[in-house]
Amino acid sequence: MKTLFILNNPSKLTTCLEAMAKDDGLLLIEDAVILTRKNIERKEISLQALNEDVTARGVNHTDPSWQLINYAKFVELTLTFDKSVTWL
Amino acid sequence: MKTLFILNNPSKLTTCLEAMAKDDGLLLIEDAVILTRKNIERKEISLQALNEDVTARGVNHTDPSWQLINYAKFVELTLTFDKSVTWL
Amino acid sequence: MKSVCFIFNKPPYGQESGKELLDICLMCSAFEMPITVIFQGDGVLQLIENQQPDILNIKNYSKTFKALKLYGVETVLIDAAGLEKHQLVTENILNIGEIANSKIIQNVIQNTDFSIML
Amino acid sequence: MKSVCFIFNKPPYGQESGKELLDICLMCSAFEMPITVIFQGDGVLQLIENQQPDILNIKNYSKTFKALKLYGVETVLIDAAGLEKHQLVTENILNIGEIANSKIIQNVIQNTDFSIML
Amino acid sequence: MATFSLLITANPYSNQGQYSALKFTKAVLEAGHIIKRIFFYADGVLVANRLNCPPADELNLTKSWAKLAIEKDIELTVCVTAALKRGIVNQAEAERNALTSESIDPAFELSGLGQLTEAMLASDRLVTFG
Amino acid sequence: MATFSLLITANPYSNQGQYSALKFTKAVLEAGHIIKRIFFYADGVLVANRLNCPPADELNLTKSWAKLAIEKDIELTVCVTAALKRGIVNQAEAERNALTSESIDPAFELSGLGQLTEAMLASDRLVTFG
Repeated sequence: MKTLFILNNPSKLTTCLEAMAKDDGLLLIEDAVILTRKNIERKEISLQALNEDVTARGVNHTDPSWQLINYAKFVELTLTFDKSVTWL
Repeated sequence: MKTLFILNNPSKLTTCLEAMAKDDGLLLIEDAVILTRKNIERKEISLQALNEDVTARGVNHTDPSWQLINYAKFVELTLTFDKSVTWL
Repeated sequence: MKSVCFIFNKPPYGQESGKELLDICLMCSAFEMPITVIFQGDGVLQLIENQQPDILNIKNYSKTFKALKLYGVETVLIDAAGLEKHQLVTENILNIGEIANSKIIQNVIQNTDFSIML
Repeated sequence: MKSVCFIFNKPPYGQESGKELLDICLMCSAFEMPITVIFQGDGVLQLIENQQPDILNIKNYSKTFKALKLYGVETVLIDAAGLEKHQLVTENILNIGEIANSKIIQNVIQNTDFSIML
Repeated sequence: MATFSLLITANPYSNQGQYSALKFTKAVLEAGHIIKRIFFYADGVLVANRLNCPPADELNLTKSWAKLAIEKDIELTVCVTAALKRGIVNQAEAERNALTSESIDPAFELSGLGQLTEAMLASDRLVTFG
Repeated sequence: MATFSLLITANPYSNQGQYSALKFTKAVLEAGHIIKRIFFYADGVLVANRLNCPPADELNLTKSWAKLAIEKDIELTVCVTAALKRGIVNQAEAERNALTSESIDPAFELSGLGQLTEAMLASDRLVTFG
């Protein structure tokens, strides 16, 4: 079963990536949107970030190579994947 | 003026060390006592850890090369140094 | 019945989350859900043998981990990398599970219906 | 009069601590203490120009940083390493202080009577 | 159409998690899905304190949840053990513990941790906000 | 002999900081030093809620602070802005905000953030527990 990992704390990125298998997805929300693509070495992982959190912080300048999504898409993602785990 | 840095969160070690000057001291309390000497590269910094927090967690096995102190010594240290900053 | 895994990834006592997660785990066991418990990263420190949080006036809940089998928890995995990071060997920790590498842990997370961490 | 420095080291909005630290800073300025403000590490993100936390229903307090001079705060230091880490250049951030390396920041922390961070 | 439950542990005063959870809940309902239960645990229970008075220019999370719950008929369940420790009590708990007054907002209900497990078993998805 | 003040921002329900601060305060007094003021701010103010009912086998931090304050005549000052937001109110604030009841433990006193600055200026050391 594919898992959607939801990350809100940038300092937990490393242990989160360790727990992720090949087909899993990573969604960055809240403070985790300050991460940049170069922080994430595993290129095979699908990556998204919550648009509202990016805009609120004005961190769009880093031109993240992951996809920006809204809350409607966030809900959809939790159903596209078989389950979610919020990595705290 | 020499500063005593008090650290309670192991994930903040790196930024704490960046802020420390040569004569400053580092006191590990609470969860920060799980750090080991090899985490701390700057050998010139004086290092202490709060004995009660080490014993509570049973992490004495790592034989830390820093000095273990009690609360009476903790109070003394805040006076030996010119001031303290709790690095949160 | 839906299965659930609990991931402990924080050291004890600095935060309350270990105890709070354990309480959810025990409740799910009362509902007879198939349960896996994982100690990952700094979470392996939850299992150190001679904890004495009473000197901090904090309750020692680590004893409850020993009772996980009695509560019907079949699988307990302990992260090998976490042990190594903290210079721990099996003699230092509660003998309640199997040492596992990250591939095995990933596999368990992928194969349960719910995963909870706090 | 005793001097104090305030160290902002967390990004805004995920936690309330930036706003809470700013409130202490303004209070110390009302007492006319000599104040230095430091934005270190992830704290430089507090200064990004076009923040819009209102879309999260959270108040935008970053505007108050622009008023620090008016409150009598003479020195504002912005960590060069923090800017680099987040791929920020001076055009991306509020023009309220000087870029400083870690030696300068260490020096300021050492030379104030109190240092506060939250 | 899917059934969701939420586990909210985020501190309403210090973290963004409750704001995110509110937006997520609204998006779930707008997409036509069902919310089985919202379970508040750990510091998340603090939002149920009816004495909370945020400044006028900040969102009142307690009232926001209450409004949503009433309009959309959603169960807001608060873990009684976590709540009691944090001074969030209803009339019965106040009397049992010899406290001077209740403090829970009437839109929230105190109950046991079993309500979380029960919600998991009755839902397609559990999403945590911490 | 030195004069100390403490700034406590640690969440009493979820972090160890308040336990550490209690032990530190006792050690300061045992060494013959003076505590000018203990200032509770941010989530630290939550400890002043007199409705807090921790389980019988856990330390009651609210009562521990209250006991120490009474025995040693220590000022426990709670930031009013941080407290109001978190549902910690005295009789005057409860009336001003149309709340049903007060909730602050009588050993703690609500006051402004200026009390922290004033304490810093009157102390040799400020030690933060977060």
